[in-house]
Amino acid sequence: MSTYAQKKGFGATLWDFLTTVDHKKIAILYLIAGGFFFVVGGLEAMFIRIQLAVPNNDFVSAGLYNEIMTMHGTTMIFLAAMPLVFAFMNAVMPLQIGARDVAFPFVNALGFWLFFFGGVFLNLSWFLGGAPDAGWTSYASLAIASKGHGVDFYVLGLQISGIGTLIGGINFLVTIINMRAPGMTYMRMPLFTWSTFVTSALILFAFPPLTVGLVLMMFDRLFGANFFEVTMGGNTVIWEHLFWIFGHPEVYILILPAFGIFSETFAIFSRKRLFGYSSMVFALVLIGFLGFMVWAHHMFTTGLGPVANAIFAVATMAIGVPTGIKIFNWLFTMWGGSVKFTTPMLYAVSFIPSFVAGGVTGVMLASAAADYQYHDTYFVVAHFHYVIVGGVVLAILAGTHLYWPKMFGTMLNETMGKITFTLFLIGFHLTFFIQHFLGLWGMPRRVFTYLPGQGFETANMVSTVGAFFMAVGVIVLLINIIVTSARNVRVGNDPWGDGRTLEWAIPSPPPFYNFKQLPLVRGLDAYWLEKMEGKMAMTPAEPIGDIHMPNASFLPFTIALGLFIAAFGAMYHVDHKPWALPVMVIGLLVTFASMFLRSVKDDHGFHIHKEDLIEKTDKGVEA
Amino acid sequence: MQVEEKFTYETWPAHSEKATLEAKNKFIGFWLFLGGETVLFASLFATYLALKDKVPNTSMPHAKDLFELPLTFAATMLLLTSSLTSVYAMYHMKNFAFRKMMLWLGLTALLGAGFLGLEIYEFTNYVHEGHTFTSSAFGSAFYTLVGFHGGHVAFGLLWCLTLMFRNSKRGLDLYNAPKFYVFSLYWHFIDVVWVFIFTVVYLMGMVG
Amino acid sequence: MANHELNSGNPRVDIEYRRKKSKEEMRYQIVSFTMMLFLTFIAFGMVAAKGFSHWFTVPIILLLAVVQVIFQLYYFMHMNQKGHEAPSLFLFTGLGVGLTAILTFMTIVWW
Amino acid sequence: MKRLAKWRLISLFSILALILSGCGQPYLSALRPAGEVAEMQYGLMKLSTLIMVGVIAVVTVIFILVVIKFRRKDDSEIPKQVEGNHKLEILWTVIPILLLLILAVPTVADVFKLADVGKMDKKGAHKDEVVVKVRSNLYWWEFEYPDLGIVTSQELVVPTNKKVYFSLHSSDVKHSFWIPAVGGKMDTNTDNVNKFWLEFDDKKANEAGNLFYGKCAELCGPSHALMDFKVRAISQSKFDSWVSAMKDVKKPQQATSELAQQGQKIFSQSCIGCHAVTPTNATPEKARVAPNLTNFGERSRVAGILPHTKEDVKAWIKNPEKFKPGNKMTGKYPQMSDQELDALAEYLMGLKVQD
Ligand code: HEA
Ligand code: HEA
Ligand code: HEC
Ligand code: CUA
Ligand SMILES: [Cu+2]
Repeated sequence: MSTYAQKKGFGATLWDFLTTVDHKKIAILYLIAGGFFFVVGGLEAMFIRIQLAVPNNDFVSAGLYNEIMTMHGTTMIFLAAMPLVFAFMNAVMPLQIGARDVAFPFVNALGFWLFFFGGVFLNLSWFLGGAPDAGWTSYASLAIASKGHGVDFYVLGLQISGIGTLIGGINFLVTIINMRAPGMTYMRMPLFTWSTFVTSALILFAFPPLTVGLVLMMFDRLFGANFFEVTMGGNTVIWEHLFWIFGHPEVYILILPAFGIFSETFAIFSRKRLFGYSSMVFALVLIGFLGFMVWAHHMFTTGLGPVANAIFAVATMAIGVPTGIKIFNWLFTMWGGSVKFTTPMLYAVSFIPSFVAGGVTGVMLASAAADYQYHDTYFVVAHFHYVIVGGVVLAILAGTHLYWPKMFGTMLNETMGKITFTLFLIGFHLTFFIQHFLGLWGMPRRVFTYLPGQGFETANMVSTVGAFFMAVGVIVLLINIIVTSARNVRVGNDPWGDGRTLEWAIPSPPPFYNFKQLPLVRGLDAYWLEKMEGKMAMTPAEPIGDIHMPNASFLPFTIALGLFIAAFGAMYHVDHKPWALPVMVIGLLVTFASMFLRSVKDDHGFHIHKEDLIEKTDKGVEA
Repeated sequence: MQVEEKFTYETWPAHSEKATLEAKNKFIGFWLFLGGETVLFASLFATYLALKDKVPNTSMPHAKDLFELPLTFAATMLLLTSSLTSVYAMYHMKNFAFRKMMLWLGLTALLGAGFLGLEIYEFTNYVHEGHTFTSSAFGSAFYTLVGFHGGHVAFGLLWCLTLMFRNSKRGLDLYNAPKFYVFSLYWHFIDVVWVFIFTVVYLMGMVG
Repeated sequence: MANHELNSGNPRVDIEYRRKKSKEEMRYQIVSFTMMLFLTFIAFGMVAAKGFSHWFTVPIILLLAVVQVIFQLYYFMHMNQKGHEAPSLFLFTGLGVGLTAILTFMTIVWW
Repeated sequence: MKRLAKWRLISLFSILALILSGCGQPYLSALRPAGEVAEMQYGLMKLSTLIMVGVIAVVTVIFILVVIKFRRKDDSEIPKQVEGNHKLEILWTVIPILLLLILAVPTVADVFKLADVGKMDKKGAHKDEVVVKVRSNLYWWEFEYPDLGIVTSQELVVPTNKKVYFSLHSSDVKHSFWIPAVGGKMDTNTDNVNKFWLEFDDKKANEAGNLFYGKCAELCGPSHALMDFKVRAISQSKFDSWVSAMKDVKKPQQATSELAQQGQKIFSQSCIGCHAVTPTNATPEKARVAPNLTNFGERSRVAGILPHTKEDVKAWIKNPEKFKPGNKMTGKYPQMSDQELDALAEYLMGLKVQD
């Protein structure tokens, strides 16, 4: 009987997650999906490192290597790092501003499912004739020449998941603009919320160029257009520009939320308000702004001419300044603080030297004339893994430990956390530090092998060994997650004891309506202020009243599913498969019918009645 | 304020498009979306400008040889007027004059359909002259830019009709007022894009 | 034109006032429509006339387009009203990003 | 005493060797610059590294201080909540700006210097400038000397101690032309012709055995990793004699030995359709679909990667796919018997223009 109950429970839970529009559950969905893709991308990285461990290795073939390398980059950036970052934004940002949900819960769910189906579509390429093999940048001449459907998977998969990201970004922006609790002015917003804001703005402006680029490539590959066909008047440099107009802001889309997570971590575990809050905000905005002026630094060797190269070189260097401001502000947040080295704090602390090392090589790359040497070598690979792994991944790991109790109501084990940390950090430096030298010694990137006798052997071996350390670290983390979930020791509102912002003022995990009464925010670090005055809870800004909540819906799932189906049709239509066009039409019909349904069927949501809220408190079900 | 509440001419709020939180969200969200659309169309314009007149051989038509002033002018007038009619629709929404609003919306849709018709006619003409989507990079860029705009018009038409159909019996309330308003924003934005298309693509194309 | 509702206690007065305001606004909008028509005529006229040089015509018609779009944005789309701070911030940022892209495509994609 | 001196010498040399090996191979490493361009770029690298090490040092010092000094000792302590400090903030805004200016000025200067190819387009006789047209193809390189009217493949031959101007173009997908020890790369686009220059230092060339390694630095397909080429940097006089020797080959050289003659026969049946054995550039680019083999016997590699031995030539012809996946030669000619392979190898290895 109990098994029956459990089974039913599972089905119900599944349905709950398939139809949820609750930002906290969507956050969990993002975390699971992003985590899954991170392991996939990580496995691909391990294959890369194994293949390159020794010269002339034949662990994988040349063509397969290119597919693995391409999918590693694409998966990590689009399907692992971004969704994981989105997970924390969804989980934390609405709580931090004292909102009951995001502005468009339905759109939030739709964003997730679009990302998810896009990612699944992209990865199905492995089983359907081969993955994309033109690099994550998919430069046009090679991508157009690439045989099979690999690049089509790339184009369509990214298009679908890109739309999801875009609407997710808009949603966050509106949430922050419109739904802040009483007293939560812009300059009282926690930095993670600020970074969500700037990141979302970057998404809003960076994804349309990618969309256009992907559309052009789709038209070329699937519908006979000639944008990149030189003999027909086309121009491949257009792709390079469109990709990087998106691509450079994209790297800041990744790093700014990381900055946000670390800003919270430093303040919490130093028990000190963030040093130079306003300049931190200013620096965020400035980085976001400059991020749109520098894209051509990825194209220094394309032959844009000295004037363009000089302008973009100098503009790129300028980004070092606001980033430096942030680094020093973090250091001085800890200065004079009371620093406790919990697992999240260990990640935050080690992030500083790691990221600075990656950042300054970025500035070296920005020196255009010298970049003629660095470009497309392992020096660049070293640079971006230093900023991405040393910045973004460390932040994701920090965030996972920091917000786990808030998301799931139980703590991850600290000892195991520290083991993961140690292994990962050692592995990370071991893997990527030496790659700077490989690049300078003349090893190009994206090579499936190298010949013996050029002096690359030892360094590559070292790098591979390091990668294994990282893998073991990640495995320990997975074990940690399983073990602690099984134990499931519940925690209270503020499990770290030093929470400063609103999310720590409510139960872990929060009730589905978040705040029974919207809190009154009286300054920066609102919860900390109350605690310092000896209060254990926020002062409410409103009397208890009915709470309006949105209804769950299955339509986000079907809208995304429709596009997923249509993409197959579009892709196989080039092979003159008779079923291709019908499939495409059916897919689009599913999407449009769902959208139509959504717009004609009124959805006013429901109300939680004030009596129920009061009753719950009395019974002590929720604090 | 309850969304389903029935209103009268007297009680109808001044800014019905922003009267509820949902409406405010929709309002801001849609404007942000338009910000993104601006970048989208700018990228398409940029591509078009880079590929303008890029044809594989000189015998193929260039912008100069293709475009015709009268047709473009007629299309422009239709779309411009439809912008005005949607302004009228919003004017009547403000005054809680539902029937009149529907009338003007219908007119807007009609003008939009006229525009689309002209565009399709124009495209078939070009195809006969050998300027097709696949004939050259210029062709691809032209049809993509103008076609994206046309696609927006078509989507707008569907949207408008769905709105009218869904709300025909219901009358105005705070649930659908923001929807109408946001549609009108969209429609104006389409016109904004068209202003640049007729200037940059057609007029500048004809000047050479 | 304010975001808040007037509250003089007498609903009829408010309504009267609002109607007047809307009428006024509608008048502005008709004026801007006329202006837009006029600008369009000039633009098409200049091209039809064929007499002007390329270097003269192009900047002028571009300018006309910009003015026309300002009419659309500020009158038809009400950006002149309050409550449009976020919209204009994001619209203009988008425009900035877009124009940079167009500028580069016209300069450094030259071959 | 003498022993000690010897030891000193040895340890000195071994340290030197260690440092140098930390700089990579002389024929390949960007850290062993062998020409004006690489020298300039190396200078920028050193300058920027210096600045960056400084930055890292400052951060590290503050970092260590913080981490050691401000550990939590007492769980009840509540530190003072500091808002910020304007003086400090100005300090760490202005100093980075200055540091970046120091880097930006030489960067911009060098960018313009490296882009100066004005001399290349000079009309009339190019007596002084060597101009090379580089054409990249899926996994092989072609080098044309337009002023000299000759074409060669896989191994670029250049005179030392003078500027060599390159114009770069690709005939299929994008590649990138890179000789790490001599200077940074430039892409070979499909859309346009890129131009830049390099200079090969005589002394450094000697140290590197007069043979620099070149690489394709843009992902171009499965065998991107194997799209290597070599650069023979020789003195002007040697270069001149190479040029005249090449120019002397007006029609295919006749094989001498019997085996080689046999090979030549097979070659002219199965291979000549793609491979030219005369160096003229009269044939249009489109028809030049395979490496020119005029001086194949004098190369240092087969297909850019294999050792230059008869065995390897045979192995290559027998199954090129095994060595360069996706190359454009596979399957374009009939299977060869071992005897035919012998003959072909004999013939090909005899294709020399100089003795
Ligand atoms: C999270 C991702 C991330 C981040 C944050 C950055 C940050 C930076 N990146 Fe990086 N970059 C990538 C991800 C990222 N990058 C990726 C993925 C690629 C490769 C793409 C591909 O080709 O596949 C790439 C490639 C790349 C290139 C192109 C290289 C090439 O292909 O030839 C360049 C060139 O300018 C560059 C520059 C920079 C700069 C200047 C910064 C700056 O923002 C760094 C600023 C930080 C600091 C400078 C450190 C802290 C500052 C101080 C302590 C103050 C004092 C400092 C100074 C005075 C210098 N990056
Ligand atoms: C978010 C971005 C991101 C992240 C996190 C990483 C992480 C890693 N990357 Fe990645 N990388 C890129 C983005 C990223 N990379 C991009 C954009 C490229 C360029 C692609 C291109 O050129 O187009 C690239 C390219 C790239 C290369 C160069 C390939 C080439 O040029 O040929 C290499 C080589 O060493 C590499 C290695 C690694 C390693 C070792 C990690 C490690 O940090 C990974 C650590 C994670 C794990 C090891 C998890 C594994 C987990 C397990 C193994 C658990 C086992 C599973 C179970 C028990 C169920 N990466
Ligand atoms: C399609 C035309 C084609 C035919 C026919 C062809 N080859 Fe090739 N050959 C190529 C190409 C292309 C390459 C360059 C391969 C690469 O490096 O990726 C090549 C490379 C070579 C090389 C190495 C060249 C170098 O400079 O190192 C040799 C040797 C060679 N071919 C010999 C032969 C012989 C012998 C035959 C006839 C039996 C032959 N080829 C037939 C296209 C062809
Ligand atoms: Cu050619 Cu890589
Ligand atoms: Cu960048």
